[in-house]
Amino acid sequence: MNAVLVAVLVIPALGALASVVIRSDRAGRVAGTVAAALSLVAAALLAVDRAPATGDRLSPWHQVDVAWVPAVQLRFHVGVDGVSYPLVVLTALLTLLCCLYSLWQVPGERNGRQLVALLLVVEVGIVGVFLALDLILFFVFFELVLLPMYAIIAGWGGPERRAAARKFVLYTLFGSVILLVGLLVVVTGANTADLVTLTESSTLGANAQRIAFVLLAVGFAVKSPLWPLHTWLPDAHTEAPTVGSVILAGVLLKMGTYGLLRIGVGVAPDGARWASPVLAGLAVAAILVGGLVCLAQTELKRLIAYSSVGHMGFVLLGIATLTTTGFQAALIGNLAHGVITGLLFFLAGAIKDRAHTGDLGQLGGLRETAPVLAGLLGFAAIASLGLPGLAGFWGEAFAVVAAVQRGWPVAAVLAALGGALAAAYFLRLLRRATHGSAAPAVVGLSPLRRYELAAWVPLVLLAIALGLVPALALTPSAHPVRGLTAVTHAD
Amino acid sequence: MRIDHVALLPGYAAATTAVLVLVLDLLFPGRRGVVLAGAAVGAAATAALAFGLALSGDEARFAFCGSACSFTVDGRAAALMGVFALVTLGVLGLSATTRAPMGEHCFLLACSMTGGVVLAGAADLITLIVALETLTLPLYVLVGLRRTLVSADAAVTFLVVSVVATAVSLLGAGLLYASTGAVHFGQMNAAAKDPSLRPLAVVGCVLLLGGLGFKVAAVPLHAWAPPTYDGAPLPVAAYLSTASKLGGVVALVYVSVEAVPFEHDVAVAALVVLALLTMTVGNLVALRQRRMVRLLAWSSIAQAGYILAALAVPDGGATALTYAVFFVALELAAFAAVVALRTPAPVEADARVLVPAGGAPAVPAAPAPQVIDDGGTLADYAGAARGAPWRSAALVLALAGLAGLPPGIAGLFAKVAVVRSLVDSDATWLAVIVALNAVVGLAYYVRAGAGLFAPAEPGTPVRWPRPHWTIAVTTALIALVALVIGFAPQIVFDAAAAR
Amino acid sequence: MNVALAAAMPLAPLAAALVGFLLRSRRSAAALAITATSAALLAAVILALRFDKPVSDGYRAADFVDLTVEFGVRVNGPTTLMALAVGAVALAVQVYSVTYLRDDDRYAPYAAQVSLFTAAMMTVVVASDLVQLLIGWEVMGICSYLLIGHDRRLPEAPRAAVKAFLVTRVGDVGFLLGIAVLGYHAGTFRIDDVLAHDYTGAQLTAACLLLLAGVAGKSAQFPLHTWLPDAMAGPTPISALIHAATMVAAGVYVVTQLFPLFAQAPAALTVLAVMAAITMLLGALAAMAQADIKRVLAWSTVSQLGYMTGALAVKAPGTAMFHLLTHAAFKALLFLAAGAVIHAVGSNLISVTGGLRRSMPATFAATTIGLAALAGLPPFSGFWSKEAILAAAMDEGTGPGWLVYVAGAATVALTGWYATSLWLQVFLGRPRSPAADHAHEPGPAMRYPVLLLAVPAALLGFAGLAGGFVDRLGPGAEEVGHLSAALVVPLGLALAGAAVAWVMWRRGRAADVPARALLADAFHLDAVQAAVVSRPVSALAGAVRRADETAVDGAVLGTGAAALRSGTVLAGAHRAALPRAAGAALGGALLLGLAAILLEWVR
Amino acid sequence: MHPVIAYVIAALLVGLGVYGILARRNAILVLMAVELLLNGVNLVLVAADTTVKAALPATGQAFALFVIVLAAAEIGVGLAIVLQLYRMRRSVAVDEVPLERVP
Repeated sequence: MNAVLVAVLVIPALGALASVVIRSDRAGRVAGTVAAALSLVAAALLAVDRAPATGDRLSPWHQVDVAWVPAVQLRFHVGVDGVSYPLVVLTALLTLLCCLYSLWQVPGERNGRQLVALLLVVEVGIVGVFLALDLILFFVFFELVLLPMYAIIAGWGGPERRAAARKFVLYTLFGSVILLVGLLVVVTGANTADLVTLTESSTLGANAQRIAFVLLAVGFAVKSPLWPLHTWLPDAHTEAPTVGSVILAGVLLKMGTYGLLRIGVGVAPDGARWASPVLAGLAVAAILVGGLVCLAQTELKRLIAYSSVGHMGFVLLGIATLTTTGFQAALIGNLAHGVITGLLFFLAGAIKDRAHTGDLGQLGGLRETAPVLAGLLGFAAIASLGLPGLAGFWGEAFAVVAAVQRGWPVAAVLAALGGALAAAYFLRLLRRATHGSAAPAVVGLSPLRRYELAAWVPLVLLAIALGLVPALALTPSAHPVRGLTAVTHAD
Repeated sequence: MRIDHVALLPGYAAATTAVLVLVLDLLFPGRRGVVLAGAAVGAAATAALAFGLALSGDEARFAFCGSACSFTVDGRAAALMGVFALVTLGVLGLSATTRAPMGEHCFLLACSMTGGVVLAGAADLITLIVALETLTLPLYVLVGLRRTLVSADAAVTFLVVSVVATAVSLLGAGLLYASTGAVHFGQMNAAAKDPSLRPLAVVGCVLLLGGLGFKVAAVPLHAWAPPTYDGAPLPVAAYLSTASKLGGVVALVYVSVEAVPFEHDVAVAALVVLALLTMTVGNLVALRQRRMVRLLAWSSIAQAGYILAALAVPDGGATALTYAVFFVALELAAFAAVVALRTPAPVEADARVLVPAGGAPAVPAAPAPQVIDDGGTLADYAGAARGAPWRSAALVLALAGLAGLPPGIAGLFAKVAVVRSLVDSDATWLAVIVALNAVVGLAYYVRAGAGLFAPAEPGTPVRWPRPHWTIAVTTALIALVALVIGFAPQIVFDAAAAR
Repeated sequence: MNVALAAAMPLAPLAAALVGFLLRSRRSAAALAITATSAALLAAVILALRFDKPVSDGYRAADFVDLTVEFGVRVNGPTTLMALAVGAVALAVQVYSVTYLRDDDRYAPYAAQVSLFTAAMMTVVVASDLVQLLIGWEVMGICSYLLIGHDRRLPEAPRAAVKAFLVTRVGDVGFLLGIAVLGYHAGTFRIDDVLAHDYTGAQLTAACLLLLAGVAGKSAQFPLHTWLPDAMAGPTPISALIHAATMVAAGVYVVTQLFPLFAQAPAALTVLAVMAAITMLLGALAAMAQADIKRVLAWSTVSQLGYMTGALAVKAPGTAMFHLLTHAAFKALLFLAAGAVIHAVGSNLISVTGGLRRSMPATFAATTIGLAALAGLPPFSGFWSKEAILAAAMDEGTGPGWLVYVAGAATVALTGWYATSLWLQVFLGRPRSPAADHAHEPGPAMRYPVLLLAVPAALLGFAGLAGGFVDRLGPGAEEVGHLSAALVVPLGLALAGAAVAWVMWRRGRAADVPARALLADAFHLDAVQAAVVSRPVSALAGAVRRADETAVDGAVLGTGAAALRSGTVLAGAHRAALPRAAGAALGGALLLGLAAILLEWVR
Repeated sequence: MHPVIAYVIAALLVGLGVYGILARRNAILVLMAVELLLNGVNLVLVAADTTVKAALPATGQAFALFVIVLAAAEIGVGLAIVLQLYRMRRSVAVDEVPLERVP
């Protein structure tokens, strides 16, 4: 199985190489898409014949551990467990869908195979982040994503793409250099970079843990993003091409929350416990600010972007509670947000491509001219506002429950009100965009194409499946999560 | 007087190369190719000898030993000699189309290489400074070889600032000797007893470091670098920003770590100040640069800042050298790509397709390209990504590496190493500043990189003229090296730590 | 077996809904919807017949390590009755809608949404876990949102839909928090375990009050009742199904299911009593002044829901259940009949009707029964349940009890008034418009459901005499079926109200009640809500957006700009001649030396 | 002769050199000033041999010899380059040499 573990990383890389080397644009795209499909298969295969849980805290199902650069204590140590597995699969899935989508549609008819190649490189980076069990390796993958994503936005984005891409890359680099310092504080303090060792027994002093956690938290907060470090997100989303937005919101943000849970909490538990109230406060602020801004927002993609800020707020609140309920809620919230917001951005892209405007004032009456599109948009919005029975519910509701559990009633109430806000702005969005009589911008829209549905349907099904069978995501992560809280409550 | 000639072999080879070039130039007047080939062979031989030395046995070799030795070749020194030779080889490879007379060009490069090789083995102040001057002197001429105003200006600027700096460092060396009575690194340490002379030693130490700071273009001794790089022929600029800078780093490491550890706290203070000034000023000014070479120049100033920061922590020498080697590889790759993009092959005004204002490319017979061998402005690179994808890829790789991001993983590891050594010695605040400077740095690296992908303005060729084959090959090799040491950085780490 | 039946009740319509969203042809959509709903009803009937003892079963659906959520079924007496009512009304509505939406190209999704709603309501009915219940609870809300917004001809429909969902959602915030409190302390969300767990008084009071917020939202209790009248923008059958018979009753039903908790939280019950009293009076008063048939019925629903919550407030959940059932029957009947009338005259306004007695005899008969039941006249069903509630309130006797009793009695009079007035204006006298002249009975698919519903509306009250039925209602049903002398008071009041209405109608002044504008606008509570909640929130939203764009993002952009500016300045310093370079080098080095000396001396 | 004298003279030479470098506009004179500075250094080195207990006798003098050689080489090359500058500019005023290049 360890071969598969490596394959998950290697296949997309090879695919990217192929799609660049191949001369013909068409063939290049196809090659890339095939690679994406293969890597999805490989990722799915990771679940079979798991190693029995050895350590009580972090025990990977499979792992590969090879020395790479002893001088900086970097080992090529990758492994998968219940926390990372769903995210890996989600990443592979979204990449495949985006590649499929790019087979037929590339913004501005620019070079398509390069776009596919970049998507695959991004996949390598993100999957690597989820698989890495070595802090330095984690950082290497974390950085790997940066420039390709910049290129995707700057190369295939909207009119303001250059500025947006610039802001994205500089802001997130700021986050990751702070993260680097934090990681190295841990590594030099504990004299090992191995995540398993660090999680099993954290030899860091309390003070070092606090410094480390603050640095790590800032680094991850930029990526997540956590208010008030979020302002790169709306611009990036508004300008990014559809597939870029999907990957960005779908999985790229998850690197932040995953890292905070896996490394921040796992390696510096005392620091986490010390800082958790502040984190929770910011998370609640993010929920409320995101909701309120959305309520006053008039641009479709910007609105969805800010809604991501709110949703990530719920995830971070879950993490901040340091309870198993909170962690589980955060994990499933991650997945749900990836699926639903990915779908939302697909739909928003389809609408903007057709109506040539994302301004809610000019959209309207969509359900008269494009009932299916409107229906899907309605579904996605309803799922995103956390309707019980759909994926979004579990993460948000149980983040609130976890807050009650932790004894933060105020945070719980505010977060729950934030949930109501989500309903308010999404219904406002639907009312503006779909109800009423057809606005001129949405008259005579080209009908949905088959590849679009092919890209969307899996996400719809996933949103329903996660909603009705949350165990899909919660059961595998139950054991490692118990381990993490064992760390945070070891005193 | 013990002399181990094996230790001196690389030096001999380098010097012989210089002589060989002279002879070849004499025997085959006007045969640029032959001379170039001869020089390349010589440099390659030097490199081979140096690395052979590095791999042969662990114990160091000594030469010119009385009570102490003036020339020491341990693994690290040998590796550094090899690096000097390799860099020279690369620059030679890029010089195929230079407009300077080839004989002089190669001869001077060989001389400079000799200086570098000797510097790597220097074990006392005299050898160190003499070697450093041998490394620098030929460069004045190299910069000025072209008969143009800019290069004359550049040469004078370089010369004046350089001699001033040399004078300062010599003053420092003199004061050090006057206070310690020793010039051998080992002995200065032991001899530093007399407390009454301590202030003198301190000043000497600081002045010496300051003078050496000139070589790495540390602020405030940096102002010569941008005009000099920009005025010099591209290969020479490449050499200045790699070999010459590496020489400075080596000298700084030897002095601050080997020679005057007894003044280390003072050295640290001086180096921290220099580092902060250098990285910040370099990055901020680089933000405003429009010309490619000037941008690279300022960026290399900023990079020097990181190196100085690494030097500022105890036993940061190895880290500094590691970073310097990674930097040299990436910087050389960047310059190679620029050379490959900017200097067209001598003739072949081949069917150059022009980008029409709109519609499909037409094929008019464009005028032969006027010979250009400077970096030009960033705008001149618009359309390179489509016109010369591979060369652009090399440049992007190098820039990414200099910014410390994948795919230039070498740069990433360099940054990690520096930040790590800073954090390790509880200079976390300095680490944070370095990190933030890296963010500023990315801003202009990204701008330079994005310039390649900007649409070419109508009227320029769609397919860029192909470079001279040696330049193409050299660029490919250098880029390959820059990529490979990214995946096997341990080699460099080991070499820098080997004693 | 019972478990399977109970599970089938939500699952059948759910499947129908999921498939139905993909269907296009109205014929297949109708067939699917009706089949599924009938299956659910059949299951409910069999379950009601087979039911012997409460059962509960489920599987672990979500594992939050120290908290788990299970999906399952939980069957007891009230469950079976509620399921019956839901199934019956849902089926009636599905059948009725086939004709009512004859010329609507979006019938297929409509039918699917109704099926989904049925599934959700059934989930609430049989849920064995609070979270599972919450799922059904909110899915109902979204369905009502979709269905209210269904009609594209009404400009106010989307607004009403959003309002309905948002108001209930605000209530659900409390509901969620209440569930969180209960589940966290009990360590599980299983209803049986939650009921078994013993909480401290504070925990209970907090939890119950929070739950009440959700109940108030769903069951349109003051102050969260404002959405219900607007919800009449939806198609009439929807009004019948959701906004009269079932969804609005869900709140009451949930409280009956969790009553053991409320019983130990007197504070919550007092609040409930006050809420109930205000609600029933408010609803009745508003109903008196409406000019629109459906709005009259809507406000009457609000008022009747007040009775149910009142019954809960006086610790008589069984009685509340009883009224819930009778009300479901006669209110569904009334709405469907009203739909027939509207269908016939093509308008909701009372003023264009009149004298429909002859042209629509069946509808007339049905409506008569329904209104009589609503007004609480014997022997119709409403009479029995309402009497039981008032009796229970009187027995309770304490402050809340009397409050409920007085308010209830007053409401009886008002109800008598507006029920009679509506009946007279619509069906008696002479037609007041050409449309009313040419009115005629609707098709069978719309007529039979009405007539079938008329049966329980008329006779369900006598079920209260059957012991088995009363036991099914669950605890707190002592008063059901026992008539005492006290009943003369409400009866008299009802008749008095009716008489006044008749007199006014004879004088031709049926419409002008005192302070008509105030009542018609329900004491301007909508405006209050807008002023207190909506406008401040949107103002805040605007402010936050500006702040986020200027302050937070401004800081970021400012940093970048500052870096550039300093770069410009520094670059300017280098725009000079060679000597500056040399001088800088020399000066810099020497300054360093001086600094070093000073450093030495200070040491 | 007391070594202090030598040191004082050396200091004066260095000071003169520094002044010249900072004040002179003519490239040749700047180079001369550097020469002065270097000679000051030489004086320091030679004098040091008499004052400090050297680990290796007469190291300072050897060093001085090297410095002289270096100075000679620098001057040689320097003059050539200044000549080149003169060819291009018809002037050897260093403050006409810009650091910033107007593209």
